[in-house]
Amino acid sequence: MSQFTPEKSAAIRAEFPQLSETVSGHPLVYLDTAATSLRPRLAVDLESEFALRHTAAVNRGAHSLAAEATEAYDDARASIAAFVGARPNQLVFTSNATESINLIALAFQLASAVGSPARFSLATGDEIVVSEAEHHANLIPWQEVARQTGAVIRVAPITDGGELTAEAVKSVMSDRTRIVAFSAVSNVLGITNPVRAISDLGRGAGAIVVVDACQSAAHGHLDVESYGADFVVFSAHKMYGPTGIGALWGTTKILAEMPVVLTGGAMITRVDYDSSDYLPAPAKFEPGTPRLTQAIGWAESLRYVESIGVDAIAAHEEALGADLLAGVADIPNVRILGTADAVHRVGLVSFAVDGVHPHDVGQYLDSRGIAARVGHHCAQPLHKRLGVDSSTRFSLGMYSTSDDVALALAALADVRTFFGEG
Amino acid sequence: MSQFTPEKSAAIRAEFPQLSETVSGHPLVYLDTAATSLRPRLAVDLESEFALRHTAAVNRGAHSLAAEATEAYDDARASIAAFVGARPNQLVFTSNATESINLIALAFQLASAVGSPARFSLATGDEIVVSEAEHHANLIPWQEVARQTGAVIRVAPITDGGELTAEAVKSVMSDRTRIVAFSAVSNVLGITNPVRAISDLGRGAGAIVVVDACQSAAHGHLDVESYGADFVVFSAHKMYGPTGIGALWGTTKILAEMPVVLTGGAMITRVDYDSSDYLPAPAKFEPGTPRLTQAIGWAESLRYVESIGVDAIAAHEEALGADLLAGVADIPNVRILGTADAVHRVGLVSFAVDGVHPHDVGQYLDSRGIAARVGHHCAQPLHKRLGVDSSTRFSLGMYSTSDDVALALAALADVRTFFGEG
Amino acid sequence: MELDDLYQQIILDHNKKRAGYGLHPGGFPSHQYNPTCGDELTLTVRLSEDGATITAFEWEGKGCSISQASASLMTSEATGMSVIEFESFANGFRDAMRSRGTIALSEDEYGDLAALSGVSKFVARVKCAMLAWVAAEDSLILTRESLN
Amino acid sequence: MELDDLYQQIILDHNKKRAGYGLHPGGFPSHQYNPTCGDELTLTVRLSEDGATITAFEWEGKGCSISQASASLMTSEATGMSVIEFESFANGFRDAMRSRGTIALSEDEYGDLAALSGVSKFVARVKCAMLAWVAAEDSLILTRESLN
Ligand SMILES: Cc1ncc(COP(=O)(O)O)c(C=O)c1O
Ligand SMILES: Cc1ncc(COP(=O)(O)O)c(C=O)c1O
Repeated sequence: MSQFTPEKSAAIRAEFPQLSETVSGHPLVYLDTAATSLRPRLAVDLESEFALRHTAAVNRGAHSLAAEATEAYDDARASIAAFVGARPNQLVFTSNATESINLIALAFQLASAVGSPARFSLATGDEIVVSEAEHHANLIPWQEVARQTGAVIRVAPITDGGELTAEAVKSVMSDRTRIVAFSAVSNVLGITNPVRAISDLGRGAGAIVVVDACQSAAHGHLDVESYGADFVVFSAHKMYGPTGIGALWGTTKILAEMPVVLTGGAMITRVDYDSSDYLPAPAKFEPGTPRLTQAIGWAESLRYVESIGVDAIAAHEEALGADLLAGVADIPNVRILGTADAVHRVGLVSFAVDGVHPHDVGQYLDSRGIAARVGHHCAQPLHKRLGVDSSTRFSLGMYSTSDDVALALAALADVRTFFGEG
Repeated sequence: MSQFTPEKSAAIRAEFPQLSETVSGHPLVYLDTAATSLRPRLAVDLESEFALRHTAAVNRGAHSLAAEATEAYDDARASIAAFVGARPNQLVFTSNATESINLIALAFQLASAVGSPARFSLATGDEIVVSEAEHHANLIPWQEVARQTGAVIRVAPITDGGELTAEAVKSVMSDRTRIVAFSAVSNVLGITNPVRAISDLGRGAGAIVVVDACQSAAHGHLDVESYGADFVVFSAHKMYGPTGIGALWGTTKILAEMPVVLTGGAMITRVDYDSSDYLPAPAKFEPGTPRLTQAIGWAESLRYVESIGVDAIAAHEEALGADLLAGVADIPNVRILGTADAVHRVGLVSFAVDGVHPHDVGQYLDSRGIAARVGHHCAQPLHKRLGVDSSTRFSLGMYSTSDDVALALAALADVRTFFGEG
Repeated sequence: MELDDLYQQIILDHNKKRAGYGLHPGGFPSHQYNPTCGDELTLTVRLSEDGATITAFEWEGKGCSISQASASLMTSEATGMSVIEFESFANGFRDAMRSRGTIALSEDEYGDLAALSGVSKFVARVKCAMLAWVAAEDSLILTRESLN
Repeated sequence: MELDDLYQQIILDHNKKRAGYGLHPGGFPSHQYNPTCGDELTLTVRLSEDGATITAFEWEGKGCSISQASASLMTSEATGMSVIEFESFANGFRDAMRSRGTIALSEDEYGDLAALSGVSKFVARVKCAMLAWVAAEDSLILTRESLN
């Protein structure tokens, strides 16, 4: 059940113009927030306004416009950092969570090639632990690290119900474990993993711990420190912010130890033809002209989220998610991926419809105005592990309503009949 | 002299709302386009409209919104590619030109670590040629390559007038030359380098040639093929487009040979826990959620540029640039960096004012509403080469006018008096 | 765009019927893969002894109704064609699929395959419809290469 | 923001006068660098034999009028202070510089340095004004470390 009053929901929805679009002649029911969230008008407007009236080069030059842009950019970083419980200097802007993970992986590759710094140098036989439930973004970069360095990927098993336990992670760890990378919430299963316990295990063993927080950010209170990890990554476009920007959070210590990956202007102190000196984090990881308007837009989106209340949104999505889950579970011949009984879930459910391919399911839903995600959701190995090639996914956002859920369930109940399976 | 009629200029300027802002109580005279260009309203509006009404995950899922977003994204790539004379599959989106260069540099670093592919593997003593006039973005990444691989940076000298000749490049080449990286136009000197001749030299010697086209793109007709290079890089925000997006152009052949650098979702065909197969370029280099609205906004900015006419803009900026150059040259005790006599220049001039530090020059200009860039412009070694630490720069865009030039020159003429040097 | 444009009854039927389903050893199978959804399809074209005529399509794979029906309908309609006929048949099919709703397949020429005309309006589904055809063209190339 | 707030005559004068300019061997020089503009400044604080009092500031460097005047004015106003006095003097100066125009330096306490108050409204220039002060604090630390 919605935790927002109808008036509250209406006010929130009014802030997201896309919700008044129609699809196939029906009002849009947007159930694909886990892929990318819709954008609140005030944040998009602020971003445009900035682009149209305050464009200037950041961190350069003395003219007032440039000074103002620099201030606005720094303020945006500070407020995004505050939203996730971080200090501004711990927050490195990237293009998306994928790039954030790649920066870490590349740091390992670059360091391993020269054997320094030691913390980021891997040797043949060193081990990288990931889970069976990872998004390709948190798997393939590690494969590349392994391929180059001779390190080995060790895959922590999930239960048949899709749960990842600290014990399972422990079962694949050894004294060669150097990296432990896993998601706070899988984008297919929606189950909240015991992040702190796994981080403690990893760091306790001296490994560098990387948490993919793409699906936990902006759907509940995110306090990066509380994850107990070395690195946490997330993307703006899944947090009501713009495309083209994401973040790499790291502890002050690990960011200081981490070698530079991308280099160029704005991250240096002194440059000669032969060599250069670099600024400390975050500048050290952000060469070139920054993602100025994107940072401004993202910060404003989060300000809007805060104005509604992170906890209120989490409660809303959780309650609605429970209805969605129960409703899908009730439809005959539909199989939910991952247990429906997990203690903590976000508002997200993936499922397989007997006898109907997800593409066809998605197309049918689309004809009724429902935007769902179909495919392998960038998690091919997880799908294989669960015995399917692909699935259909519903996911909720702050603007989702009981009506959305009801319409989606009603349409889903009709899918098999339409395809002559019913 | 302006090549645009007053009406034409007024119409162009009306499209750039920032030009009606005031700075220090004066109407803004924006002479910092070489750092970042102002944004035309119609492109910013289209980008917002897209964000507010057509947000969806690209390349994923069957729902209509996603299909439409994918189409719009592909169309944007096609039109940006067409603008620079490229095929869409040759155009890889990045965060900015700096990242574009880093992708190439990292490909060398990754390949060198494992010795394959051969074309991207460097050995101790291999040589990387850059020019004395490079932006940090086209210097530091190569220093990192050298540091890791044992390759050596060889710096092609410029003349005291700032000109780079093919002979100078040749003078530092050897049979160990593997990379030749240089800018089409230096962001400090504004002089157009003999790109084709240098590329031919580099490729003739079997080197991979990288052209930094940041300052030649959108200020004249850019036909990447005609550069004769392997790679060409540029940034949207210097082409009236948004921050957060840039491009790496490569020949079909080199992009096929180049190893992946960043990995993750959306660039794969098959993924197992141990290894993955990748799509061909450009997808191979673009993991994760793409810069969707930025691509849309950039394409629209370039459509606007085309509606005015690339050649007309180039003629306008060149004529106005000549006036600017002559005017600056006429002011006593002001020294222009780089010869004023170069045959081809873009509308850009950097200079030193005797006895007055560039920060003070910039501050004074700012007090008269003139936004100029001061500092080392991310080219410390070049400044050292020219015997100064930093400079002040005026640079023009399509919206610049004879009035802008006159106001800037008048203010500049008063600088020394204000600081008691006159 | 109406859903019935896409899912005509003939398509839903062929999704179940799957003419040509089942691979036999030998020949030159082509394996095709759609990275977006993980669908795959393997198909072998069988030729007459003189190499001029298609005597059978054999295929296996999993995928959505469009990809399955397209393979099945191709089998029904194109078996017995000469290789040359098939090539232009496949080109015409591809042109229609890529036409964004502007070219319909004529029933005279394409028979029941005409039911797939609607796919071209659903850009995201064109790849599904093409999967079997790409495999067939590839299998033909592999076969021909083996003759050289 | 008026330009005269920033460039008071005292500042323009001290930019030329540069009290304390010239480094001598010995002591514990601190070198500071502003990456945005490439400006640099090296400064040595000289202490009385008991280490309690600042007897001189010596510095060299190149930079804008604000950075030069700030070094010169600091030299003029703070020479002779006790180390403890200087520390709180420097803190007060920093607070004013970072105040975005909300804290003015009192002429009573800061003398001619009060002319730098206007800098705080020009955020991009605060670093320039602080360059010499950061160097002085650093030189003091280096000096003290050498005593341990
Ligand atoms: C010549 C040149 N190269 C590279 C760059 C770097 O561009 P960006 O900061 O957009 O990566 C710039 C602009 O700053 C430039 O002018
Ligand atoms: C769990 C998870 N990790 C990583 C990603 C990658 O995010 P992005 O595409 O923004 O880099 C996603 C989203 O696609 C995700 O859901």
